[in-house]
Amino acid sequence: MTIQEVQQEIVDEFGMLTDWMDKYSLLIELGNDLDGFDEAQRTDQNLIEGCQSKVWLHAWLNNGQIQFMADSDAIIVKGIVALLIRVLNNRTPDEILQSELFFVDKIGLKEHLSPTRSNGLVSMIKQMRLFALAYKAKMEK
Amino acid sequence: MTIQEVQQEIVDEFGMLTDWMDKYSLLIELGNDLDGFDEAQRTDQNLIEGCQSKVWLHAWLNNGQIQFMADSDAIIVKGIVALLIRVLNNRTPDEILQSELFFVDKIGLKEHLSPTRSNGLVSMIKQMRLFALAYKAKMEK
Amino acid sequence: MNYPIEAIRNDFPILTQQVHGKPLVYFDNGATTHKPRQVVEAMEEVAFRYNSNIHRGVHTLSNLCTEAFENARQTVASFIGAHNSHEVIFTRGTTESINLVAYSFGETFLQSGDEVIISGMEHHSNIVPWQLLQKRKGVVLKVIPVLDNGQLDMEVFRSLISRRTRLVSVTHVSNVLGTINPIEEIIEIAHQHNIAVLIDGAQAVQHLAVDVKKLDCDFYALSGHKLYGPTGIGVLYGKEKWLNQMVPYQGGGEMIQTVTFEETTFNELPYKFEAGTPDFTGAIGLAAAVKYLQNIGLQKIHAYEDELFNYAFEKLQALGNITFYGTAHIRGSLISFLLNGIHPFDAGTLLDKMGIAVRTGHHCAQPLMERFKIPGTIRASFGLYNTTSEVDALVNGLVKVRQLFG
Amino acid sequence: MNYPIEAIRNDFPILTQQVHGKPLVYFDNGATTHKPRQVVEAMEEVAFRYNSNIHRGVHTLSNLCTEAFENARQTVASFIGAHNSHEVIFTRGTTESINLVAYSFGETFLQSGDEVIISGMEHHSNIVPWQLLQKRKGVVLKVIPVLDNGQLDMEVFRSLISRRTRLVSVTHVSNVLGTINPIEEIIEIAHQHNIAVLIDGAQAVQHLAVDVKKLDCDFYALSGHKLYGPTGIGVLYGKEKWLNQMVPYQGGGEMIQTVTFEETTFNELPYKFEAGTPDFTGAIGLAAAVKYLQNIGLQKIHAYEDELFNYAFEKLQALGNITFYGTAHIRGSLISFLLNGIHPFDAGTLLDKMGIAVRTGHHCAQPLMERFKIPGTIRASFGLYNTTSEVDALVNGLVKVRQLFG
Ligand SMILES: Cc1ncc(COP(=O)(O)O)c(C=O)c1O
Ligand SMILES: Cc1ncc(COP(=O)(O)O)c(C=O)c1O
Repeated sequence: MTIQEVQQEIVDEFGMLTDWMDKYSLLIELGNDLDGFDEAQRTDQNLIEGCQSKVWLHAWLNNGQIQFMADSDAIIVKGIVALLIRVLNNRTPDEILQSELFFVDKIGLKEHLSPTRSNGLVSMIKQMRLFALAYKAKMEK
Repeated sequence: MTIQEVQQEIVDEFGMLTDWMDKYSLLIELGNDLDGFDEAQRTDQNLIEGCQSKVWLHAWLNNGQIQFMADSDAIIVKGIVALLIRVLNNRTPDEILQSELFFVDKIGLKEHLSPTRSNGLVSMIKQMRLFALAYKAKMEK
Repeated sequence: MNYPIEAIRNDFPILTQQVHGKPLVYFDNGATTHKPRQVVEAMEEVAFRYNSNIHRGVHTLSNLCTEAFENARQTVASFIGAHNSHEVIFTRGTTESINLVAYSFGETFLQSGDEVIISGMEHHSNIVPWQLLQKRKGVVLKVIPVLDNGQLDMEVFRSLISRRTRLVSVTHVSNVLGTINPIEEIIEIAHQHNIAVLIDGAQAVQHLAVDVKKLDCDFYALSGHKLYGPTGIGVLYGKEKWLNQMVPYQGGGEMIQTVTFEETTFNELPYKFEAGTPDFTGAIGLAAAVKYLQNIGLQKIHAYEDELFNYAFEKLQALGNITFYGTAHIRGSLISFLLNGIHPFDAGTLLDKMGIAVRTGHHCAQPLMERFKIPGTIRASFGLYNTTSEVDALVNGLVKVRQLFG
Repeated sequence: MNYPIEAIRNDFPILTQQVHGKPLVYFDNGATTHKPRQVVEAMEEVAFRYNSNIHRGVHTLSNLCTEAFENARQTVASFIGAHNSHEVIFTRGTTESINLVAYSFGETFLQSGDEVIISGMEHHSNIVPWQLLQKRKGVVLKVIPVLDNGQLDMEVFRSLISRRTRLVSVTHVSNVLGTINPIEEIIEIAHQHNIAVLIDGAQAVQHLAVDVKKLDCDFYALSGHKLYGPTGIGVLYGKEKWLNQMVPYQGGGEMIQTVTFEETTFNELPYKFEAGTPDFTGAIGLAAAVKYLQNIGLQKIHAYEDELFNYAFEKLQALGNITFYGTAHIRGSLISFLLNGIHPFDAGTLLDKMGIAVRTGHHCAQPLMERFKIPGTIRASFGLYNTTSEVDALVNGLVKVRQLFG
C-alpha cells in the first residue's frame, strides 16, 4: 500500500467512530499496543521535548527503506505516534519526502498538530522528514 | 481684611462673571497688571518648575509679615499668582499657616490646582506655606 | 452561605460558552481568571468617553483620564494596604514587577558575591530574573528546599542566611502546590538580618487578604489578569525607601524631571518607574476588578472558595488511586494531582473533550517538577464563580478518563 | 476624494463628546489616538468568548486564544512588512521596545567607549534609555544636530560616524516638528559601516506606509495606542540575526526552554523576548486596529490626512503672527507652532474651554525645546477622523485666544 492508501485506510477506520470517546479509546489502544522504548533507549539524543509530553524517535536505514521506532510518555500522543509510524514506516526517503500527511486532520486530531500544542508531535514529524532527507543524501553518495 | 475676607471678595468679583471668556479675560488682565520679575530676578533659586509653565517666587519678612513677589511665564498662571498674592501678602506666618484657600475652587479654577496640571501652582502654594513655616521658626528664636 | 453565585456567574458571559458541545467548566483560574462585565465596561468607558494621554495635558479629556488613572492607583493601594499610593507602580504583570526589582535593586544594592534567596517552589518568573542577574553581576542564588508535604524547609532557610544575603524573594502562594507560605515569619527573620523581602503575590491576592503594611514586606508583585482584571497590567508595590534609592528600570517619557544630553534628572515616585505611556486603560480596568471583588466582599469570596476547595478535595480523595501534591490544609484555592498511571497531558486532553478546562504540565515551575520527579500535574484552580456542581463535573470527568484507560 | 468620513466618525463614539458644552475637537492624536468600536469589540470578544492563558494549555479556550494571539502577530508582521512573524515582539509600547534594544543589544554588543548616535529631535524615550546605558556601560552618546528648518544635519551625521559607532537610533517622524527623516539614507549610510539602525516609528506607522523589509532597518519600534489600538501594547520588530544573538531582556514564564537552578536555556523567537503572560487581549486589539486601517485603505487615509494637513497649514499661516517649527513640505500629520507673544499653556487652556484639545508643552523632547529656545509649542496632530471643519474650529479658536489677549 502507498502512503496515500494507508492514510485513507486510517481515515476509514476512524470514520466509523462518531463519538470522540471511541476515537480516543482507539488511540489509547494503539498507544498501548505500540512497543515503547526501554529506559536505556530513551536517550537525550532520541528525545523530542514537547512542553507537555515527550516523544522519542529512532530511525535507521534497511534496504533503502527507513524504519522508525518511537515512543511517548503520554498515551494519546503515543497513539498518534503509532499512526504516524504505520503511515511512514518502511518507506524510501523519496516516498516520505513526497508525501503529504492529511489523515491527522481528517480524523479530527488536527489540534494535536498545532504548533502551540507543544506535545512534541509537530517536531517529531519534522524530524521524520529530516531523517528522510539525511538518508536520501547518504544513499545518493 | 482677613484672608477669609479677601477670598470672599475675589469670589464675589468672579461671581459676577458667568462666561468663561470674561473670567479668563480678567485673569489675563490680572496677570498683565502684576509686576513681573526682571530677568536677573528669575533665578534658579526662585524658580518653581511646572512641566507646562514656570513660576518664580520670592519672599521676605517685613515687620513680622511676609511679603511675596511672584511671576510666571504663562499669563493665566500669572493671573492666578496675582490672586494668591493678593490673598496671602502682608500676612503673619500664623495667618498664612492657619488659612484655608477656598477661592480658587469657588471661582471655577480648581483644575489649575490639580497636582497633575503641572503648571507650578500647586508647588507655589506649598512653597508659600513653607516660607511661612520657616519665618515662624525664625521669629520664635 | 449567602453567596450570590447566580448573580456573579451572570457577570461573566464567557461562562455560558459551550466547549465541544458541553458547557464550559473552567478550572484554569490559576493561569488566568475571566473578566466580569464591569471590568470590560470600565475599559469601554475609557475608550468611548475620555481616552486621552495622561499627565501633562492641559485639555479636559487628558485631565479626566489622568484622574481616573490616579484613582485606580489609589484603589489598588488601599486594596493591598499600601502606605502611599506612590508606592504602587503599574507594570505589565508579576513577571515584569520581579524583573524590575531584580534589575533596579540589583544594580543599586547588589555586588558580586552578594546572595539572593529564592525557594524551590518558585515560578520561572521568580527564578530566571535572578539567574540573569547572577550572570550579569555574579550574584549568588540560594534555594530554600521544598519538603515532601509541599512546605518550605524553614530550618534550611534560616541556615541559608549569611552576611552576604541581600534579598529574599519567595512566592506567597505556590501556583503548583497551593501552599501558603509563612511569609510573615520569613519577612521577620529576614528583617532581623536587615534583608529585604520580595513577595510574589500572583497566586495570593485573589484568594487571601493581603496587607503589605502589616506584612511589612519590602516589595509585593501581582498580576491583574489573575485578579479578574485585564491582561497586560500588574503591580509592583515597593517601600518608598527602596524605590527612592533604586536606579530606574526603563527610560522614557514621564519618568524624567528634566532631560538634557548632558544630564537627566528623574521624576518622583511612582513615575520614576513608569517610563512611557502607561496602560491607563488596563489600570482603570484593574481598579474596576478590585472594586468588583470589594463589592461582593473579599471575606465572602475567600470563604466561598475555601468551601469549594474542601468539597473538591474530599471528592477527589474519594476517587482513590490519586496522588496529591502539596498538603491539604494550608493551601490556596487550587489542587494539583495525578491520576496514578495516567499522564497529565492525556487526562487534560480528555477532560477538554468534556468541556472541562484544567491546566496540565509543569506550570512554569520545572525545578519543582524535578523535585517531585514528575512530568507535570493536573491542576484544578478555583475562582469566585465556580460551583460545586462544576466540581462534580470534574470528578465525573476523571472517572470517565479512567474508564477510557480501561 | 472618496473618503467615508461620516462612517469613520461613527466608529469612534468618543468624538461625540461635549467638552465644556462644546463639541470635542480632538487634535491630540500625536499623544494618543482614539479607538474605533471594532477594536473595543475585538477585545470584548476575547474577554467574553475565549479569554484564557495562551501557549502550553491543552484546553480549547487556551488554544483559541493562542491562535488569535499568533494571528495578531501575523497581522502586525504583514502590516509593517516583516520577513517573519517571529521577528515581531509584543512589548508595552515604543518606550519599552527601545529600552529592550538598549538593554539587550547593549549588553550583548556594546563595550565601554562604543558609540551610539541619536538625534537632537528625539523623544525622551529615545534619549534616556541610551543615557542609562551610558551610565552603566560607559557607552558614548553622539547627537545629530537639528537644522533651523527642523531637518537633521546629514553632513554632521556622516562625520559623527566612527569606528566605534555600533548603533544609530533615530525617529522616523518627529513628534514635535513633524519632520519625516530620511531614514532610508541614514540606514544606507550606517550599513555601509556595518552599524545597526533602530527606528522609532511611534509617529510614523499611523501616517506613512512602513515596510521594514524595504527599509532594511535592524529594529523598528511602535506603539499600539498611537495607531488606533489599545494602550499597553506595542511592537518591536527586530532582525532575526540580532534577536537571536541578544541576551534576553526579562526573565520569566514562556521565554524559557528549560529551567534548572544550575542552568536555564531560552526559548526561540519571539518568545525569548516575551517573558510573562503577554497582553494577548491588547495584541488582538492592535491587530483589529490594523485591520480597521487596512479596511479603509492605508493610502486613502494617508492622502486624506495630507489634505487635512495642507488645509490646516494654509489656514494657520493666513492667521499671521504665528511661528511654525519644522518645515512644511516633508512632514507627518502634525503642526507645531506658537502664536507670537502667547505662552502655549495659555493658548492650550483657552482652546480647551472651546472644546478643542491640542497638546502644549515640551512634548517629551526637552533638548529640542532648548535647541529652539522655547518653553514649548502648541501641537495640533491629526487623525483619520478629523475634518476640515474641525480645523476651522481650531483656527477660530486661535483667533479668539488672540482677542482675549487684547
Ligand atoms: C517619537 C516618539 N517616540 C516615542 C514615544 C513614546 O511612546 P510610548 O509612550 O507609547 O511608549 C512617543 C510618544 O509620545 C513619540 O512620539
Ligand atoms: C506564582 C506565580 N508567579 C508569577 C507568575 C507570572 O505572572 P505573569 O505571567 O502574569 O507575569 C505566575 C503566573 O503564572 C505565578 O503563578
